Amino acid sequence: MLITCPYCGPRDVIEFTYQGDGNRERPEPASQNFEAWNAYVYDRLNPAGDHNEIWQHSGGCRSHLRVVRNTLTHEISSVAFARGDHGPRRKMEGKS
Amino acid sequence: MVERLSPLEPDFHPGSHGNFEHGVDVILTETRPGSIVQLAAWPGEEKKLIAAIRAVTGLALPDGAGGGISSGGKSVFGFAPGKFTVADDAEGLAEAFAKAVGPAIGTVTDLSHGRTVIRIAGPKAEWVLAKFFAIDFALPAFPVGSGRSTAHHDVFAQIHRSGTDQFDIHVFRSFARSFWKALCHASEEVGYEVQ
Amino acid sequence: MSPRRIETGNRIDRLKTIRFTFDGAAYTGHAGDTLASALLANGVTLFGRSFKYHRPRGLLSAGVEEPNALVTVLRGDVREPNIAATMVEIHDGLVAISQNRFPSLSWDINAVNQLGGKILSAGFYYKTFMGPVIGPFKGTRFWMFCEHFIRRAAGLGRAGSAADPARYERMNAFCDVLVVGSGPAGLMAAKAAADQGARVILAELDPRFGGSANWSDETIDGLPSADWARRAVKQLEGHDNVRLLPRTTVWGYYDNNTLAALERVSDHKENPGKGEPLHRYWAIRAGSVVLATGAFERPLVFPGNDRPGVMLAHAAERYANEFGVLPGDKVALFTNNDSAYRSALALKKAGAQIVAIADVRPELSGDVRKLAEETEAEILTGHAVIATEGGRALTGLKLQRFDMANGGLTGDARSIHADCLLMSGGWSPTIHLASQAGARAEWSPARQAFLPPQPTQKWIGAGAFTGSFSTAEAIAEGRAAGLAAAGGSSTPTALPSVEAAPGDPDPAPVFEIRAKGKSFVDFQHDVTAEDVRLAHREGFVSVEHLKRYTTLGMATDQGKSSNVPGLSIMAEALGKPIPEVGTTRFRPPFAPVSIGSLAAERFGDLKPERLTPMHDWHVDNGATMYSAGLWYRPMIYGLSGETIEQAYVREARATRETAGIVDVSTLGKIAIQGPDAAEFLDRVYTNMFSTLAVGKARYGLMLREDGFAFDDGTTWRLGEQDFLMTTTTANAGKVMQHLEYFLDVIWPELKVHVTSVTDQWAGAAIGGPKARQILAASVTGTAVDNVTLPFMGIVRGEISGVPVMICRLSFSGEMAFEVYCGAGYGTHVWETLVAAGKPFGLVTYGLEALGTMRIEKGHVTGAEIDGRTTARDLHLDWMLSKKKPFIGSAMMDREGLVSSDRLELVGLMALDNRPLNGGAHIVEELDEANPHGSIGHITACCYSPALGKHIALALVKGGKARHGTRAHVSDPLRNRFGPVEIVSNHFYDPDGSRMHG
Amino acid sequence: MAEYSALSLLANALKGNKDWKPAWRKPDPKASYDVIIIGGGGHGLSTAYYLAKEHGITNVAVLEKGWLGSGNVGRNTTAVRSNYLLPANTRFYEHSMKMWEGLSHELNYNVMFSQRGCLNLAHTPAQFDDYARRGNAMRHLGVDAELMTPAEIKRLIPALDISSNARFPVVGGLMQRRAGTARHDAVAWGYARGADRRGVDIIENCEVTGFLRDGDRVTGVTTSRGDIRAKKVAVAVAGSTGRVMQLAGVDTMPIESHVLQAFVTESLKPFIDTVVTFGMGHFYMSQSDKGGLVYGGDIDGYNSYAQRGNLPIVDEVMSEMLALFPGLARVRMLRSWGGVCDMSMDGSPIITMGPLPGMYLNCGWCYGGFKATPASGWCFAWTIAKDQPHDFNAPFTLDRFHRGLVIDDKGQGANPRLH
Repeated sequence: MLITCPYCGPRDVIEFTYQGDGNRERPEPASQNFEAWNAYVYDRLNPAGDHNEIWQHSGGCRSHLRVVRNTLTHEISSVAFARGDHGPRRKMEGKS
Repeated sequence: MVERLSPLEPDFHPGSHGNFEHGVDVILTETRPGSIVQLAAWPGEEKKLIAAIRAVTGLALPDGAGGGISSGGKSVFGFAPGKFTVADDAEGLAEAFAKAVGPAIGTVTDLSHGRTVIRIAGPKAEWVLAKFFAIDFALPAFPVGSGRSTAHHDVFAQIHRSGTDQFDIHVFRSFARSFWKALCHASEEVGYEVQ
Repeated sequence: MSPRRIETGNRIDRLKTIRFTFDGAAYTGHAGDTLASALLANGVTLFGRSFKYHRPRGLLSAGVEEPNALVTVLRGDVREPNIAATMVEIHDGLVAISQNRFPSLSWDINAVNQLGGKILSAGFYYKTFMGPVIGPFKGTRFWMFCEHFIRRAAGLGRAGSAADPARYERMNAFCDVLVVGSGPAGLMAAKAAADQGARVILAELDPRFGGSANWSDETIDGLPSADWARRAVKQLEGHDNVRLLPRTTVWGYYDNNTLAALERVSDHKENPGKGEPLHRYWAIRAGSVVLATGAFERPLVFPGNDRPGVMLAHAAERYANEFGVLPGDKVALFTNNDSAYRSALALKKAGAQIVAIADVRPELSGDVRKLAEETEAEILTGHAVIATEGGRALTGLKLQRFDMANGGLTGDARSIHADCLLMSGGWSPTIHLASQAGARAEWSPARQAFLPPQPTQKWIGAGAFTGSFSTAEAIAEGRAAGLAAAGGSSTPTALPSVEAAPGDPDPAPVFEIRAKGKSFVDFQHDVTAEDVRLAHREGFVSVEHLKRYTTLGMATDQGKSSNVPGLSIMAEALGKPIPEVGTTRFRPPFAPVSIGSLAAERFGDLKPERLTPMHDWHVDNGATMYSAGLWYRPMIYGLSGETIEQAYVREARATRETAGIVDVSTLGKIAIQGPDAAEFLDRVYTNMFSTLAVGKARYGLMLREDGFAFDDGTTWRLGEQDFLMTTTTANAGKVMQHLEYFLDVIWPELKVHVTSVTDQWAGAAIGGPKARQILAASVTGTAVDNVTLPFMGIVRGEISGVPVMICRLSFSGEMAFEVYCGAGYGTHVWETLVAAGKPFGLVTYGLEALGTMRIEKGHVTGAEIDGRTTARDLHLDWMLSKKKPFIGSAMMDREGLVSSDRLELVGLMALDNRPLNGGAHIVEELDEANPHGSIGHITACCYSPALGKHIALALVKGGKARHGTRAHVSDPLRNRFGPVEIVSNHFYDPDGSRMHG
Repeated sequence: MAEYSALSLLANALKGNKDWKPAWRKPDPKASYDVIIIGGGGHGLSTAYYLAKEHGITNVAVLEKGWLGSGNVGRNTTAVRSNYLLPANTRFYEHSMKMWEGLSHELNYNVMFSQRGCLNLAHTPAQFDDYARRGNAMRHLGVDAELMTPAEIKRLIPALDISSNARFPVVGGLMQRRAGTARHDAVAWGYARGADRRGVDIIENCEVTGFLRDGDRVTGVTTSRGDIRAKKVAVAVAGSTGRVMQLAGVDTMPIESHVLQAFVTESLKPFIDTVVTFGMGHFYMSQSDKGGLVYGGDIDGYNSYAQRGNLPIVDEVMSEMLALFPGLARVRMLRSWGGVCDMSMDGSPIITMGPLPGMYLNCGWCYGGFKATPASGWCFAWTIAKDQPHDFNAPFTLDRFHRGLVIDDKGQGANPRLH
């Protein structure tokens, strides 16, 4: 599998570290909404199809990337720097 | 001043090795620059950092990811967004940049001791490096002067193409001897000379 | 001349004679021979024994699909088992032996298995060997008793344990077009793509490019096809944008057009060149791929179809035309299609007598009948072979009238003498790679074959691979595919003309002749047509169940020849068409791949070694090195005659009495720089760092997001916006990624850069009552007294001309300093300190003494911060700031993390004055016979020279509440039981007066 | 005479093997059942078997999307062991181990459970202590474990490189003698046959496409073969848990699906007689009765339902294999395949009621599913039948993550890639 790093170009998956479900939004640091925290830490979207996920190009420029990849075909439809991106996230629900 | 010890020392054997009867196809050396500095700009400040690089080294960085240039014992190349590695045969680069790169532009990190630079040159340099790194070394894909960040398993490397058939590989000092031995081993097939 | 060697054979160099042995007997062959062709030329018919029944087997094929003729190649002690003789190129000194036979290939005792044929039917082992439910053979014992013998009877070749001295290598390659297969289609594709200027790789599994052109004896562009192929290869060699890879099997098609190939670089050489690998593993990233992999001929299923001498028709043609070997003098042909007639004619031309041609079809086309007549054979249409005769070689066969419509056999059986029977059941395109990178294969009722699926990756097919079996089609499709793959458009020049034997590509839909006797579907695994029908009766009807229940297609040839015949028999039993039974999806590898090639350069060198700047000094000065992750660190500096314990006790004692120095360069070091560095550290660490003064260090603790302890270390504030974080050696990489993740993904607004500077600094920790004096004697440019350098203070100075940074902090519990300098000066500074310490009695100490002193102090390391413990468990709750949130703060108070029965850190003292063991458990009541009731375990232990006792750190339920109570170590694994006292983890100098000075 | 035995084999052989009956029926689905089990893999089938056998609940359907056993029960490396660190896991897997020891007789089907032992190699003294901790934890729960010296290990596995100049020399090992391997497909077939004979309907090629609901309550499923109602719907689809739970409107779970590759070499004469694992990476290997070395390593490390792996793990696994067995360089990898694993957030499974009323959930097996097959089905059947967990599976709840009651044998936290 190749991931096209926006900085380094297409690179083998061996250079990357997977950081999981990219839809999760971390609660504010001081948030006391424990359900939201729990959802953030433990609950993952795990779709069969396009998946919005975070990868780090750890064996290259070390940037974190937001990748949309199909979990059935491994086809990658988009890659962007995760930094400063306000792409699709899932607000962690929960009563405070 | 005390001389710096090379991490390759006990395994650095000048001379021809491997299958060299019909000539050596690569030459391996350690370039031992006096300074290696990492520069990193804050988002939006990259242009100012590039200007500072020009001011300090006289090197004009070309545009684009991984762009780089070398001249007169100095070299610079981008290895990550807003980040550059600068090397100089002379010492004191970190101090010079500390003055030129203010906190509003970015940061300066001295890696003069932390990285070891191994040079591989010769007609089979691409062939030997392709044994280690899953990147395209062909000239159109990796032009002279440019840099690449990559890794061979646990060994992280920044590779600077300093000539058509010449590459400078920056590796972590602690891994340098192991990588050097592997590079020598892989070069045996084509015949190599250590200089 | 060998008995079966003939004048033809364009691959053979008769001027070069090669000597080799098989099963100890000496043979000769010629350059260009495979082991199969050379032995066949020498009159050898028996090559191997089958897996289950140990039936004698000869050559079925001439290529990679060979199921029968498997051998072991020996190079000294190194064994290479299960290699198809058809793929071994002979060289002088080659030593090959047969396998899966005892005592010899011709007299194999296990051939007795053939007598149990009906009992040893498919899946019989699931129904028996279970043994009694009571008595000495109850449970799994009886099965394991039987298994012992079954395992010894099963298996093919024997692997060795001698390390392979050969070299294996990996090569990363990039190209615009990868062409797999170099028959006429592949050659045309490579040429067309190269002419467009594309970077092309052409991979061919055989030593010679050309594929079927090498043996088809057709005419292309007015040249004999083999010559045409030579010419095409020469043209390709002239392109510098083409890489030709002979002996290269493309075996895997992975995501994003990454293909894996195995090049057998020097298998065929007696002595590889210096530095030359045996195998080279190519990882190829291709823009697009042309699959021109051809097709495999299929056997027919009839009784005795496995007799040595029964061979695929095209294989015999190859042996004659390519290798100059006649597989028999009196040859018969049994076919369901036209292609085999050309093979019969080739053998006729090579000098064989074609005694009979049996075709299941009632009629032949005029063209084919003409071909048949040229062979001068008796032509028996509407006939089938119903038996073969002979032992270790074919002597004859039996024929009967056959009705294709209902499979019925009528009339009297007829015997024919023959020493070679060619069979052809049609052709299956080699769609394996396409199946790895495509949807489900599509069944063609006309071709009676699975055709390539719709691609899911960027590939284009050409030639027989697509079901276009004629050379003319292959040439046209090959060129079109090469052009398309290179992104070019069609060129108007004429295609090379082809003169070939006529024939209809569609076979008759007949795969099995049902007559009395064992009819083999999977030759190697001895799966018979009857086994397939048994699977049907027992309900194992889906293709995967069929495969798994009968082991059909699971042998080393992976069903290359047996897949379609097996499916057709199941389809008939089910009364369904073949595509409704399904096809198995092919998985990598296409053909077996040496494990050495996959490990490649890491064979014998799994991981790089990470060395500290002072590594050579340690080794030169008697250190025993310890492998810690990738690092090497001194364990002890033993004196002659010392045990490990004596050495570390001496080192630790001397450190506490005078001074000791230890290499701490392996600690992770991360530069944290930028205007928000302090804020960032406040969020990362549980305690406060923004309040830390410049020139001071602080001990910090990090949690994971889930609230468990993660890592600890000191962080030094070198400037307002400049921190140096240290991490544990083991977690350096993880902590770095943790920081980068938060900066990049969670808090991109923070202006902070993190850089690994572990390798920039050499570090030495010098501690003990005399440490300050030694330092004072070495350092210039700064004082090191208590005022200039208080506890957790940092100063800069020089040691013998080298700039150093000194932080006064202590892991040993003594007055101690960490001295950092540029790594290139590490040995110099170390030697200076060691020399300066000599008059004071300074010792160098290793990890063992370091560990001993930290246990005495009750400090935690990775043994306690094991990913399951909390700050509170480790009595580090004092570090949990209440003034600010930090990573993990929201999660650290959850029910499970604060429950009272958690394991907590304590100290243990052995009350029986005997050594304790790491990993021993703690119990309240000792029960040596039936250990139970664990309340915790020992994480680290040592003999404490400071206390004169065997002590340990432990994680124990209840923790502090048990201080002062007695318990027992219970270590049944090492039979160590005994009383201990549970105490505080701070054994030694608990108020820290020694380090504070 | 038992239906399957040496005698029956002989008797049938004399009759030309014409009288063997299908191992299980191929019924059409009924309109409703007491219990529907989604997933015709090892766990689903064993659940059905124990529902019928232990709890007398026989009006049960097992729905399988493809062919029976097409998931991980037929894709694993067949190791069976109970050498866990944490008590909840050890107790559960030891229960499973005891069931394995009688399974062939229980099912009258030879699952070829071979107690050839499982040896974890240690390469540093610290790692040896870690294994000692684990082994002692096992011993204190009545599970067999012993430490071995390098010399003993060399006697057991002569082909292993234990030389001190190996990059990671072997300093010892933890052995569980009762561990071993079993014939994976036979487990599925044996349970299927056993359940079928107790009246369970095993329905292949029946894909669940949705859940029938009455408010929150799950009342049945829609399938490619029509709607089927049930009092209780049990989900046992490890590897596809994300997909199936999404059909029930449960979008997030403490699970990621990852591909785990497995490999087999060509058949060899006996080479190793035990299961062995490498301590300085992730590698495990045993030898099948047919002679192939069966081995594997890490998951590929990213979400996937593709049942196809990628090259980096292939290379990694082979490198580690040769670090232990340098004599295998010229032996050849014959076949590789991928299975999709439910990687949970603490590396331990989930066997529980819920999360919706009328639903029961069995998932999160990570690498450990095959060896759990008997106990998983046994505990799940108990939970379904009695609407409360057995002691053995009481810790394996879905809410343990939020409550902080994680069972984290590897100590990696909520990082499924690393369990």
